[in-house]
Amino acid sequence: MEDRAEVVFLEPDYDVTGKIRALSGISPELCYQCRKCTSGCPLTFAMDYYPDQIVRYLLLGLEEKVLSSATVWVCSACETCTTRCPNEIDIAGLMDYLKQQAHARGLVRPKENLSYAFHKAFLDDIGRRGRVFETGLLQRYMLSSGAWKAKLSDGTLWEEIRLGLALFRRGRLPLRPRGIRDTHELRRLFEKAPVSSENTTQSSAS
Amino acid sequence: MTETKEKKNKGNVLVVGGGVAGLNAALDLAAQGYHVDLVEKESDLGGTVAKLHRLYPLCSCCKAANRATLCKMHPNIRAWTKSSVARISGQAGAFQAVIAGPTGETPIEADAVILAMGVEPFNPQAYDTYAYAAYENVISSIELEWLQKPVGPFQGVPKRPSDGQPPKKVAWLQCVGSREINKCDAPYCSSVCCMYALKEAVQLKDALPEAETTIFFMDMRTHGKGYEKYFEDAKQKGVRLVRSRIHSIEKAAGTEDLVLEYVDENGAKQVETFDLVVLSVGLRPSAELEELAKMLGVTLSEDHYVAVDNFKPCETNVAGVFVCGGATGPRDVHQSVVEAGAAAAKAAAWTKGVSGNGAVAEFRDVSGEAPSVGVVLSLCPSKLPEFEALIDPLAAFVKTLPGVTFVERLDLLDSAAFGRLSQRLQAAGVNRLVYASCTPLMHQELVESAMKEAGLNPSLYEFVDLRALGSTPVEMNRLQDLFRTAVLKARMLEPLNYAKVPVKKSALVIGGGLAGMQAALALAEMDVPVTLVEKKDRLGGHAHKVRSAWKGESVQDFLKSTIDKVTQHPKITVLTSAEVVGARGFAGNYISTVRHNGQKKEIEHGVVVLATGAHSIKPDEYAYGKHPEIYRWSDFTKKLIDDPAAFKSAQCAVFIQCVGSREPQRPYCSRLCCTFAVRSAIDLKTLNPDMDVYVLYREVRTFGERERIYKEAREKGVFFIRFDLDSKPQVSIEDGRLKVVVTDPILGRPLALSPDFISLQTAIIPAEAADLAAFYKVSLNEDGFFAESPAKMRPVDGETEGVFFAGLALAPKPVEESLAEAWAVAGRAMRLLRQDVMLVGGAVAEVDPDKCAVCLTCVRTCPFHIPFIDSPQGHAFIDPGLCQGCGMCVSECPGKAISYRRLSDDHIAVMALSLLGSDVN
Amino acid sequence: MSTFEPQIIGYCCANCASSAAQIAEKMGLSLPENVKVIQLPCTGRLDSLHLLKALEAGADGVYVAGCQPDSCQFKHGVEKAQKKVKYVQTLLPALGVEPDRVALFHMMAGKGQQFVDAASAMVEKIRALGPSPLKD
Amino acid sequence: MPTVGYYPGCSLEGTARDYADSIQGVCRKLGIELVELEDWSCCGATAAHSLDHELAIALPARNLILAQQQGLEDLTAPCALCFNRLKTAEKALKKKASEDPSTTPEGIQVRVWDLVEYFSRPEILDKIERGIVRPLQGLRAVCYYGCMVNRPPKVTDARAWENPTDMDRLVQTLGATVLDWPYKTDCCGASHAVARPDLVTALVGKLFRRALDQGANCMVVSCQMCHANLDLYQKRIAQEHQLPLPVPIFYFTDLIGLALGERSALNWMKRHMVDPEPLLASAGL
Ligand SMILES: Cc1cc2nc3c(=O)[nH]c(=O)nc-3n(C[C@H](O)[C@H](O)[C@H](O)COP(=O)(O)OP(=O)(O)OC[C@H]3O[C@@H](n4cnc5c(N)ncnc54)[C@H](O)[C@@H]3O)c2cc1C
Ligand SMILES: Cc1cc2nc3c(=O)[nH]c(=O)nc-3n(C[C@H](O)[C@H](O)[C@H](O)COP(=O)(O)OP(=O)(O)OC[C@H]3O[C@@H](n4cnc5c(N)ncnc54)[C@H](O)[C@@H]3O)c2cc1C
Ligand code: SF4
Ligand code: SF4
Ligand code: SF4
Ligand code: SF4
Ligand code: SF4
Ligand code: SF4
Ligand code: SF4
Ligand code: SF4
Repeated sequence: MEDRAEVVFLEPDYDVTGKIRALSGISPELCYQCRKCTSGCPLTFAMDYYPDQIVRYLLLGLEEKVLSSATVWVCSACETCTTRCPNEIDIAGLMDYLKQQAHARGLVRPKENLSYAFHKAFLDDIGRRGRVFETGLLQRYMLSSGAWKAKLSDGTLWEEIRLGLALFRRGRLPLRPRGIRDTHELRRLFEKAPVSSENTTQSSAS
Repeated sequence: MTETKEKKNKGNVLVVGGGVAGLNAALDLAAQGYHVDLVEKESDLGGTVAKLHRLYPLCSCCKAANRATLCKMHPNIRAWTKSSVARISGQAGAFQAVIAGPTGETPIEADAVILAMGVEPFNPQAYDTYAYAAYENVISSIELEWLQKPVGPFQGVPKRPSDGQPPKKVAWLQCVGSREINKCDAPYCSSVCCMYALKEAVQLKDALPEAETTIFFMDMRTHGKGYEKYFEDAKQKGVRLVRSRIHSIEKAAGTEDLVLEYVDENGAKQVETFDLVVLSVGLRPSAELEELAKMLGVTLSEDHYVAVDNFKPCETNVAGVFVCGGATGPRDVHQSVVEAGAAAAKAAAWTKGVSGNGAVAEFRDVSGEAPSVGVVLSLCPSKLPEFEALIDPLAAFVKTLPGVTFVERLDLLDSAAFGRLSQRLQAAGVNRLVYASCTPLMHQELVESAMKEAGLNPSLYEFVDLRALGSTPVEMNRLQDLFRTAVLKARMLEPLNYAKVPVKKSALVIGGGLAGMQAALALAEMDVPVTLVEKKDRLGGHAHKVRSAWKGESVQDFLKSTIDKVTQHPKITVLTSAEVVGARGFAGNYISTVRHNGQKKEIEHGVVVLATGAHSIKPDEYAYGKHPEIYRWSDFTKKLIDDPAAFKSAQCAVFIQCVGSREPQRPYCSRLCCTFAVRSAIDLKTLNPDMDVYVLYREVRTFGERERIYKEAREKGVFFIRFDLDSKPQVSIEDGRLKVVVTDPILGRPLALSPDFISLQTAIIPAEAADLAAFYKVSLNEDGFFAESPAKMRPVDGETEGVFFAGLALAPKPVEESLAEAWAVAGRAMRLLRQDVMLVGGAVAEVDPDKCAVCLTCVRTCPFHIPFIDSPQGHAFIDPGLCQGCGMCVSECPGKAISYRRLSDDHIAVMALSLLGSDVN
Repeated sequence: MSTFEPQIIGYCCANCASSAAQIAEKMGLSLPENVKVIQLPCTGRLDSLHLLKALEAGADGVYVAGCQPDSCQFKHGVEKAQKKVKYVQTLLPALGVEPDRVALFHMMAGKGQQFVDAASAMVEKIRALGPSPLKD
Repeated sequence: MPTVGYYPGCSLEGTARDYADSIQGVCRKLGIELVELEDWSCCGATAAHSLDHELAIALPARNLILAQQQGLEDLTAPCALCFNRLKTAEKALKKKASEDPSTTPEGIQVRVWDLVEYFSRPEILDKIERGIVRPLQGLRAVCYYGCMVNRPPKVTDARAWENPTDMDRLVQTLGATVLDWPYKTDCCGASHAVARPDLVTALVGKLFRRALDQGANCMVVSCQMCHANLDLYQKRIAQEHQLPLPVPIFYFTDLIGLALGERSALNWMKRHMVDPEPLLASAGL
């Protein structure tokens, strides 16, 4: 972790919060540091910055810093913080926003970030047929992320294969995917929302 | 029952709501001779305060109960309980209302209406997060107050609901139902809950010294007079404070204990178990306010309280309809009582034409008569039924006592009882009264007025305290002793002298700031001639350096129009560059010496208003004075007033809070600097949205509805950074540029700012006023502000009658509160000024000049500095108009030169003998 | 000895102690029968003489009930009373009287129980001491 | 016979077929006709809202519009995340309609139901109660709702979002003993199931510990992701957290089926990783 005693000469960039508001409709600047979000977050044990610190950094315009943090990917989107924030700040939404930004700006790589790899594989899978085919998804994820190597070395791969077999025996791993009929429309949806360019986040689809 | 008090041909005011605000407004009006209809929806008067254990900062709940009784019995007040205003129409001077109560509907008329419908505690039931409905040991603060009450379920020692055991570890969660916009919450701060949580914690420790108490809070908002000290004392007493807003409550496995999880100030996650959790619930307006407001056409604020213009406190948008207390927004008792006074004064000013309480009854001269004692047994319905059995034998016994002419029982079932008493006294021709009751203090005023009406000197009265007596037959012995002694004492009573002094119906106001000017105008409006003395060469005081009230209203425009009104008012004489250099006299009769234009002149007046104001300190920290762009807030504001675009081009602004306030040498909060900084930050951001504005604070105290502008400031991008006393921001100057380094507690790292200018919110200190305090026999507190009367619930009264305070001279406060106090002062003063004659004397100390050895003991002893050595006569003198009758000097005087005829040493000795069974006839 | 019922005089102030009495009344509490109260405008009115006179008149014990030192309507009345109680306590041994027969209690306005407890404590103490030696 | 729209979600075609069977079986038994939304597509799940804001709305919105077109008034969603995403889209469409009436002039009228909420409708609850042939005595259950069904209440319209009670009431009606516990809506880390199992085991371990402390002998869920997290990795969790597992994990529909005497119920449950048989046997069920 970086040296926290270092004096940051503040050049706050209020454009950052402005942009967040414009893109996601979220107003992090309302935060008054009550720390409810952090106190109630179930995943702080695995975070490098707490949710309230993420908000604080964003207010200071230090977006780069949080874009590269582990926190945004550790966040499980459980919405506890969003539900409880007295200022109605959608903190989970901010985490999403940051993930989207990291993705759009190409700041994350599947091989370094398993969560990212999984989300990416998942989205690709939807793009294929409109529905997710879990059996195929898992395989592709393992391969694209290289997770199988790690799992091989720590022995969990076998555990997972055993699990897969068990599910299969219980009729829970179908071998053929199903899809939707209207793939044309599906393509349109995915094209309207280009996945990997900077302008992902033009005014919201809502 | 209430019908017996017919409204007389006086001004009529309808007061809706019988909490402290309504009670005080009603009593103030009644004392001025107005007729009041007081409507209360509950079965008893008292409102929220009646449900509380004690009150911060100094307890005064007993006085609230006292006021309820007074209202019920006051001849000018009709109290309608279990009632509501079913319909109301008309306009100022002619409102027609229909009161719906248990006996049906009654139409009434009113010249003015005061809304005092108060507050309701937020009900956390609907608020899933705090598991209030789910867990037994999660209770609301108002429930805790009840558990703490000595008359409550556990004789004042709280027990936890689940198992009836005294709690060992108690947590308070602040801001429940306040300062939230997410779910069934309020965007405002409820203003009272920080203080009451401290109070409850201290009280809990008092009852259960072993208990641990922890308050989880965001900003500790102890912004009132003496509150910061209360906060510090609470910490000293072991109340623990944790800055963290708790998100939810969880039950520990297998017990009814409760688990709280939070991040502490070092960022570490903590899990702690408590056995009782108290939700510091916020305030909500009365549920019926909206409907009544609609009937009257009264506008409500965004937060559903009555909307009030900051320059016209206590007025609604409808002429003749006034508002006070919790109906105006979240307020504590202090502020509610100030506003009650102000609303009463405004209603009175509106409803002119009440004639003075002219005649003072002549007392019959009883000196030649043999003592003839009437004994009245006044029994309230609350006495145990067994007590009844004692009454007849007791009455028979009392009849046999020497000197007793009649014995009568008075059942206080209705408020006309005291009227009957006076007739009875007159008819029986008695010349002494013994009055026995279990609420002697509350009845005293009423008994005395009944005696006056019967032409009897009220000092010829002795009471028997029936409180806390048993009701078994054995009790008879003690009762006999008590009554024998009281009759004996009554026979010994000599009528005390009451001098009748005509009241000088004029006022002196010292200090020509907004508070002083407003007080002068209010009094002048009620036809009282006023002399306004201002030390400086112009009126206006500090307001010349105030830009706006918190919502942004321009103070300069208001100031200008106020100065115009004051200088043009025919009843007001303004003396600028003038000073009061001496004063003598007492309430109703002062003669003050004013030096004006090098000449001294004497001014006679009935009351005096001290509104000498305050100013901000010059700090010796934060590089003040070392750079032209480091301002005190007043100078910063002045510059903006003179040139609204002065700071437009600045890139970065820094506000530093609590400069010199809340420090060991000045342990109070200056109350308005937080609001000021937030307001100014918004104004700067509006002026130039690109400016970076930082507020470095210790606690953001935007109490009440001011929380809205705190939110607005954040919305606009104002950046707030908290610091502690031991980690103050560092201000330095590098190459002519300002630099501020401060550690952000959330990120745990220092940040460097380079502002174009800095505004220091420096402590507000009072104008030097020791001489005035001495002239008018009042005192200053440790911080140099005037001390209000220790007789509680009199926030603008001096401890000496006839002296009043308003504005900054009492404590730091914003314009609207200063104005409200000025009006309250006018109302309180009118109680006195509407009388033609005052009775002076009675239960006071008197010096026997022959015995006085001029030892000065009394001068040193008197808590109010009343005795002085009258040099030409060479002995101590005690002004009967000023003496409060505590009797302290009497007992201290080594030469026994001071007597106290109401309760002389002989009286005491004889009473002791008689109470112990000796026959001393 | 077993039939000894002490006679006690209580001097109570008209402010805090009186408020406490009011609450005691509301709570339905009662003072022990052998306590009789004389109300003073403020305990500052108390003179050492009053304490002595009461003992002389046959009281077995005398006590004063005043305010908390910090919430006195007359600022320091109860402190003055405290001094007088201490002073009288120093005189009593010379008269052969136990100093404990004189005492002072601080009352809190809202505490009715306290008001009654103080009286009961006094009764118990005096009962243990027995009749006043000044009495016969 | 009540008819209700049904949005199964992808998992119910795959790893959560056991849940799909159980829902269908129970509905058949209760005479509820499930009308599967035709040509439904995936809600986008965490992946979409993590990576693509627009898609995260557009995918579920497509399904709502389909439902509207197919004339469905009510649409039930068993998967908590599907439910959440559909509700999010519903809110977004509403907002959009109010801002710009030209887009979806009539707005979306379809009401989206979480399955538990749907089964808690008085008439259905009543029907269940009357049909019970085998009260589930001997089961001491904690109900686990997970995070997505109730949070955030602004989106889900949940009345009780910290301490929901619908499932508790339902299971209690079936005759089981329902134990109160504070973790009903705590996160199990569903979105991390594949990529970060380390996080999941930490979160789930906490849930198990408390459930066991409370005296539970089984847990009841209403979402296949919760089920997977609780059911699949019990061995590993038992080791890591030193817990006396296994504990059977039921879908609430499993239990309804069981109590109503639906014969196929045992077959659905056999497909869970943790075999409920020993518990049921010991309870005489
Ligand atoms: C738990 C708690 C602790 C507190 N502790 C303190 C403290 O220690 N010190 C302090 O200064 N303040 C304290 N407060 C705040 C204090 O209670 C308020 O400041 C005060 O009660 C305001 O007085 P009020 O007369 O304006 O309103 P209230 O006391 O609320 O009285 C309003 C009255 O109007 C009546 N009413 C309402 N609507 C109608 C209607 N339509 N018709 C007729 N009558 C109506 C109500 O029944 C009530 O009697 C506390 C508040 C709470 C909740
Ligand atoms: C630094 C500062 C900033 C403030 N900012 C705001 C703000 O932003 N918003 C807001 O609402 N309120 C603000 N206030 C408060 C506001 O100014 C006051 O509430 C209001 O002006 C009323 O003041 P006053 O009349 O009580 O006292 P002052 O304005 O101080 O007037 C007292 C007057 O008495 C005179 N005087 C003093 N001693 C004597 C004497 N012995 N004889 C004769 N005359 C005497 C003084 O010369 C002065 O004219 C601020 C106050 C201060 C000190
Ligand atoms: S949504 Fe993310 S940040 Fe918020 S509480 Fe859940 S895990 Fe923590
Ligand atoms: S809960 Fe909201 S206001 Fe509180 S610290 Fe978190 S983001 Fe800020
Ligand atoms: S900050 Fe305001 S709302 Fe919160 S507890 Fe304190 S006084 Fe109440
Ligand atoms: S800045 Fe002023 S109002 Fe705010 S806490 Fe400090 S002294 Fe109080
Ligand atoms: S104490 Fe007594 S003797 Fe001393 S100055 Fe006062 S009156 Fe005179
Ligand atoms: S009786 Fe009290 S108030 Fe009066 S002069 Fe004496 S000490 Fe002062
Ligand atoms: S001064 Fe103290 S002791 Fe005396 S009456 Fe007042 S409060 Fe009681
Ligand atoms: S959330 Fe999961 S189960 Fe539901 S539709 Fe999407 S991918 Fe399928």
